[in-house]
Amino acid sequence: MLEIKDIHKSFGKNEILKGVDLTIDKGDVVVILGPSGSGKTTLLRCINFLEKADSGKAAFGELQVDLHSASKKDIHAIRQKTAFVFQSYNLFNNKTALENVTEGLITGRKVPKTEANEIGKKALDKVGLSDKYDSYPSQLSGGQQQRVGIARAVALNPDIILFDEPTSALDPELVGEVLTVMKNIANEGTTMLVVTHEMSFAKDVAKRVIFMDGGVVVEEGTPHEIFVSPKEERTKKFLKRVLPEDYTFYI
Amino acid sequence: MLEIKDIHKSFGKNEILKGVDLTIDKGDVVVILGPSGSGKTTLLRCINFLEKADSGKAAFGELQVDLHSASKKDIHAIRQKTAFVFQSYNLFNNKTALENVTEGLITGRKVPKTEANEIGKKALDKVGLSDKYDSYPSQLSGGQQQRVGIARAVALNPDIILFDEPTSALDPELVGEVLTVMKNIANEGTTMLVVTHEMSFAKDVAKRVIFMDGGVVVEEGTPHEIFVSPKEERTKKFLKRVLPEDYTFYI
Amino acid sequence: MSDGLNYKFLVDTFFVALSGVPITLFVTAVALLVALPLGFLLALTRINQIPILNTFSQVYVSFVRGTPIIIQIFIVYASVPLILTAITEKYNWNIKIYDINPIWYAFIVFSFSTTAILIEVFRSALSTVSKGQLEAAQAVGLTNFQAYRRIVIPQALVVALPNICTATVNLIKATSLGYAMSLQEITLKAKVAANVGYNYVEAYLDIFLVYIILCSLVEYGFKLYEKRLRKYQYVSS
Amino acid sequence: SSGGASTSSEDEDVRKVKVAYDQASKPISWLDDKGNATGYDVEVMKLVDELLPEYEFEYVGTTSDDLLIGVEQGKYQVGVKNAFWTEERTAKFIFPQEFLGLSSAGLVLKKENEHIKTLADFASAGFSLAPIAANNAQYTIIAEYNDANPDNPVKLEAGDAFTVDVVQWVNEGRVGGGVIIEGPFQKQVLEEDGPYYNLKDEVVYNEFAVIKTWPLFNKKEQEFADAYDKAIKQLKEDKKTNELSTEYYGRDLFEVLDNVNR
Amino acid sequence: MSNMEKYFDASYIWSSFPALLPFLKITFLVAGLSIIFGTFFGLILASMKLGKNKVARKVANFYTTILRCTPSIVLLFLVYYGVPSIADNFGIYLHDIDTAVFVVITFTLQFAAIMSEVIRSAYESIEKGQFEAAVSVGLSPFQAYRRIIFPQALVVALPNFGNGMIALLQEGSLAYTIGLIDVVGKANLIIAANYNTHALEIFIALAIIYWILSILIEKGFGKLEKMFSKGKQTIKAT
Ligand SMILES: Nc1ncnc2c1ncn2[C@@H]1O[C@H](COP(=O)(O)OP(=O)(O)OP(=O)(O)O)[C@@H](O)[C@H]1O
Ligand SMILES: Nc1ncnc2c1ncn2[C@@H]1O[C@H](COP(=O)(O)OP(=O)(O)OP(=O)(O)O)[C@@H](O)[C@H]1O
Ligand SMILES: [Mg+2]
Ligand SMILES: [Mg+2]
Repeated sequence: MLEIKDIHKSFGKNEILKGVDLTIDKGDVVVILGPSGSGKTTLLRCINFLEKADSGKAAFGELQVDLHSASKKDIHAIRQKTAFVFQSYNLFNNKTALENVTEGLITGRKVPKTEANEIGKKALDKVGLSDKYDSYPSQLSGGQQQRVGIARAVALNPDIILFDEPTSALDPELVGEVLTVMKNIANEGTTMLVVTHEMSFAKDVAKRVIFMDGGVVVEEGTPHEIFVSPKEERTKKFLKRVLPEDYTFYI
Repeated sequence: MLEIKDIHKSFGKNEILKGVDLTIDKGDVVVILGPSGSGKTTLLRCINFLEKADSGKAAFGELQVDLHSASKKDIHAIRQKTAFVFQSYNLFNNKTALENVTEGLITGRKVPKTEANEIGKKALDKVGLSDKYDSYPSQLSGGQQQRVGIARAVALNPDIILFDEPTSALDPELVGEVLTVMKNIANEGTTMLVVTHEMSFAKDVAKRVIFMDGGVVVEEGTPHEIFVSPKEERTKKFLKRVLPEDYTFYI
Repeated sequence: MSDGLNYKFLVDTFFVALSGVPITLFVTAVALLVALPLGFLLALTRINQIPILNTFSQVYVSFVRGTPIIIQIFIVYASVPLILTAITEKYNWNIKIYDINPIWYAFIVFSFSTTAILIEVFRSALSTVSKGQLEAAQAVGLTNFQAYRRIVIPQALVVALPNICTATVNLIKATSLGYAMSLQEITLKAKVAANVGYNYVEAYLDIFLVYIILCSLVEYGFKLYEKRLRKYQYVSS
Repeated sequence: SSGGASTSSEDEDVRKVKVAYDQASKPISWLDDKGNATGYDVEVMKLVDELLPEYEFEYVGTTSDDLLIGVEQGKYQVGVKNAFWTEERTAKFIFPQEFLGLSSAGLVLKKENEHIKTLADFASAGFSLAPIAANNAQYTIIAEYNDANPDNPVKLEAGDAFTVDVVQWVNEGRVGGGVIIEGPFQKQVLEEDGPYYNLKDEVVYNEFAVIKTWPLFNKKEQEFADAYDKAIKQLKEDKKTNELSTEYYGRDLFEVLDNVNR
Repeated sequence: MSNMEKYFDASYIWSSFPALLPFLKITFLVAGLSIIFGTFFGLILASMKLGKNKVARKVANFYTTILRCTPSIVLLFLVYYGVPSIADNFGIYLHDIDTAVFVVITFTLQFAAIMSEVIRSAYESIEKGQFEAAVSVGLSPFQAYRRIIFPQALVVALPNFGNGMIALLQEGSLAYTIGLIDVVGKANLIIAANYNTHALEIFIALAIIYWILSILIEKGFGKLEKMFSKGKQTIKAT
């Protein structure tokens, strides 16, 4: 479904991605873990061309592109196949929830307005916001905003949705609602690549967990492999810091 | 040590505190839990006169004051006996870490500068920032800033330190370092009143846990009483939302 | 004056001053029509650091901000005809430069200075729209142009509006210097009227009143418009 | 201060008066490089001062707007700025009996328009006129002409003296013609070191009137005005004014005094 | 280009500098005094705006609105002619006062309006938490203002203060209209001495002088801001 080969990316002299490979099959949920600064966000942004990689290849099903020199057309095509959920939601402040969801359909894909509205409402219903169609982002709580962000991604019916720490800007109390929504859409068979610190989500939902550090993939495996019996020292050290002390008891 | 009686506080027509009582003995750590908007912050701010309560009494050891009509002198005296650690750190942006810690001593209490510097350095050492004396807040990570905030409180050698969600503005990875520092000073016998969502802290450190909702104390008890066998429906509902699903297993 | 104010003159001249308002507004409107799009485009060149245009805008802004508008007026009024004749002579165009109504000089001067102000206004307004907005728009498949038109500009406009209002008010005030170009606006009209009976104090009081009324109305209009644009920022809770 | 004799200034009888002059109106009156007041109007007033031991003149340079308002308000006791007599001004100022000097007002025109001699010719030709500062008496004169000839008016526009360079504008063709005082025209165009000497064959000066100019006295200064009258009469008899006219305007305008009707 | 050559002679630009520059003294004097008085008056206005007294707040806001709506040249004339004639009514004789005084009054009034907004917004830009933290460590409110709020507000205010100063300097160029011989007034005299010819070159010289001045002010304030903004520099992205 999505295959990434040997992404490199530097900012100035800082090499952030030092050759990352990644494969996701249709319907899979892959979670990326890693300490701050390890390049997780950068990886996601390169896949969606929000950042231009220095080198690397991507294959989306049939479509093969070079991540450095892709044409505008290819970039557009890939963006049609992917959707992005941002850490800080990035809802369009000047649009209502429904308009946020339909904007990409109407303006980007030229879907007729009535049809787009139907799709948009369905997507908002799915994330439990049937009563918030006409609310502006400033009128929504963080959790609601992020759910609109997810609906916006879902409505585009993309081949894959990229999530960048979708819950880390939320109050602890609001995290749950967003994770629930994410679990639901994962269960529907949506392909997802998720950067998150929510271990319970990784444990319950992920098919595979990838641990990144210093711009490379350090370790990769099922949640059980990574959380219970990590092989690499770096992985162990990271998990020790992030998990509750007695986490292993209950996994 | 500290006894609060029947605090009332309204903002406009909104009654936020509807008669809260509170007792803390010397050396105790008391944790306040409660949903957003329940008045936890307001309670702390009233105790420190950052907000003027509508009515209520406080007794700090010998010192008895009316929370509504305390004189400037009493307010000053109570502020000398208390210290406050803010959710958003509120470090003085124009002062170095050390100056932040010594400002209250030198300007507020007229402690000679060299002595104040010694106290300040000791406090910063205690929170693990021996190498950051001369850094400005903008040069510190969130966790480091909050540790300076704690050092600033500790250096004043107050009878009680009030913490208002000291970790909730931090990245998940940085929470640990601040909690560790808080545990250490708790173990030294400092009296602490802590508003927090960190259940593990409450569980490990608190002598008593108070659950507030809608401006009143709903339930109060040891961590075990509150977390494992809460009596009130509201408490149960709140804990269910906040704790990991399988939390009870490992407590 | 020692013999007190001439109230009849004060009242009469108020209407004379008022009759200069259309010219003032006309010049203001033309200057804004030129400066809004131009200022926006040049602001984009600043933000996106487009090599030559960026430097040009920078120097341009610095000059306009750095020199009094009255001196800009003097310079334009004295030099534009010279330059134009030089050009028309060179190419043997048969254009009568000097039939130009002074209002054209006013258009040039005020468009010129307002553009510079608006470059800075738009630059700071655009920088308040977080990059995430643009990225989110791209991520849902909008082109750059669509993203600007539908997402970035509407938000930047709200932020820019109070500053555009200030710029407009300053522009209206600056047209009072149009007398130096024989522009028949509020100040000059009242001054000519004052000349007959030497009632300068009364005339300036009238000018003062007219400007206050005019500017207050303009500010009020902007406030209303801003309120409408801002509707998405109101938190209902 | 008054000339040589009266250095013993503490004298109780000596009254200090402020004489305002237009500081930017060479050669009529101006503030020179060294910071001294000079020009025809000022030099005449200096001679008046010498003849009036009971007054001591202090010269204050200013703009012509301010001069008019200042004299009216009493900030200055008298003002000189090549002022013409107009009806309106009599309501605000005292005009003395004796005028101060003469001023030749004319039209600057392109050589090819030399045949235009009067305001009527100018109006008929449909030419545009360089803007004149609203408080300048030249403006009043044209306005009066227009009132008298409503069917053939000159296109009159108010402007700012600071920005209008009449000779250049006429030569460029920016306007069809402009009103100018002969003195400045002389200095700009006809004298060899004049800035527009190179235009001497391209523009002409056609006088349409010689007009008396007056000092404007504050309404409360009748006594001072009378004293001035005595002194200036003396100066005119001594032909001092003729000399100064020649010196500053390049021409003794008093020769045509008989034809002056204003 | 025959016209250009006839009328434009760059040597006038260069030769006018030595004559113009000494008059910057006057320009600076007038601007400097206006800045000092205006800042002081602006401080009072700002404290009225920030204070609890509703009437004071209304008055200060009204003042700012009126001044914002008045062209400088109109204000200048109103002050120059209006103040003495009002004083006359009270039997006070103000006509002997130097023109420069009226110029200073005018621009003081105007600068105060600008400064009141600069000060108010600088003050409001400092989060409440800074004050709260200061009193919570035992500083008195006055100490909190002096040691914590003021130094931070100053940094915020500096660039706007600089912009206000540049604006003031430029508005000051209108003082020539009431006969003040500052650098613009002197330009006026030079032009008059040339019988109103070659004005363009003199204007260009003036523009250059003002341009350089404003660049210097901007640079100077940039330096000041750096100097005062210790602790404000942000770390390079983590
Ligand atoms: N636009 C940029 N310019 C320069 N450096 C950048 C840029 N974006 C990211 N970086 C740097 O790249 C490194 C990796 O950043 P990235 O955001 O990918 O990390 P991350 O793994 O997502 O971390 P976090 O968990 O904190 O979000 C960081 O050191 C960051 O400073
Ligand atoms: N200065 C104020 N003016 C008006 N209302 C206020 C003010 N401060 C707090 N409130 C209101 O008081 C209520 C309680 O606020 P408070 O901050 O004490 O809650 P909290 O329990 O600390 O919540 P959180 O967990 O979100 O911090 C909220 O509804 C809030 O809107
Ligand atoms: Mg990231
Ligand atoms: Mg709170």
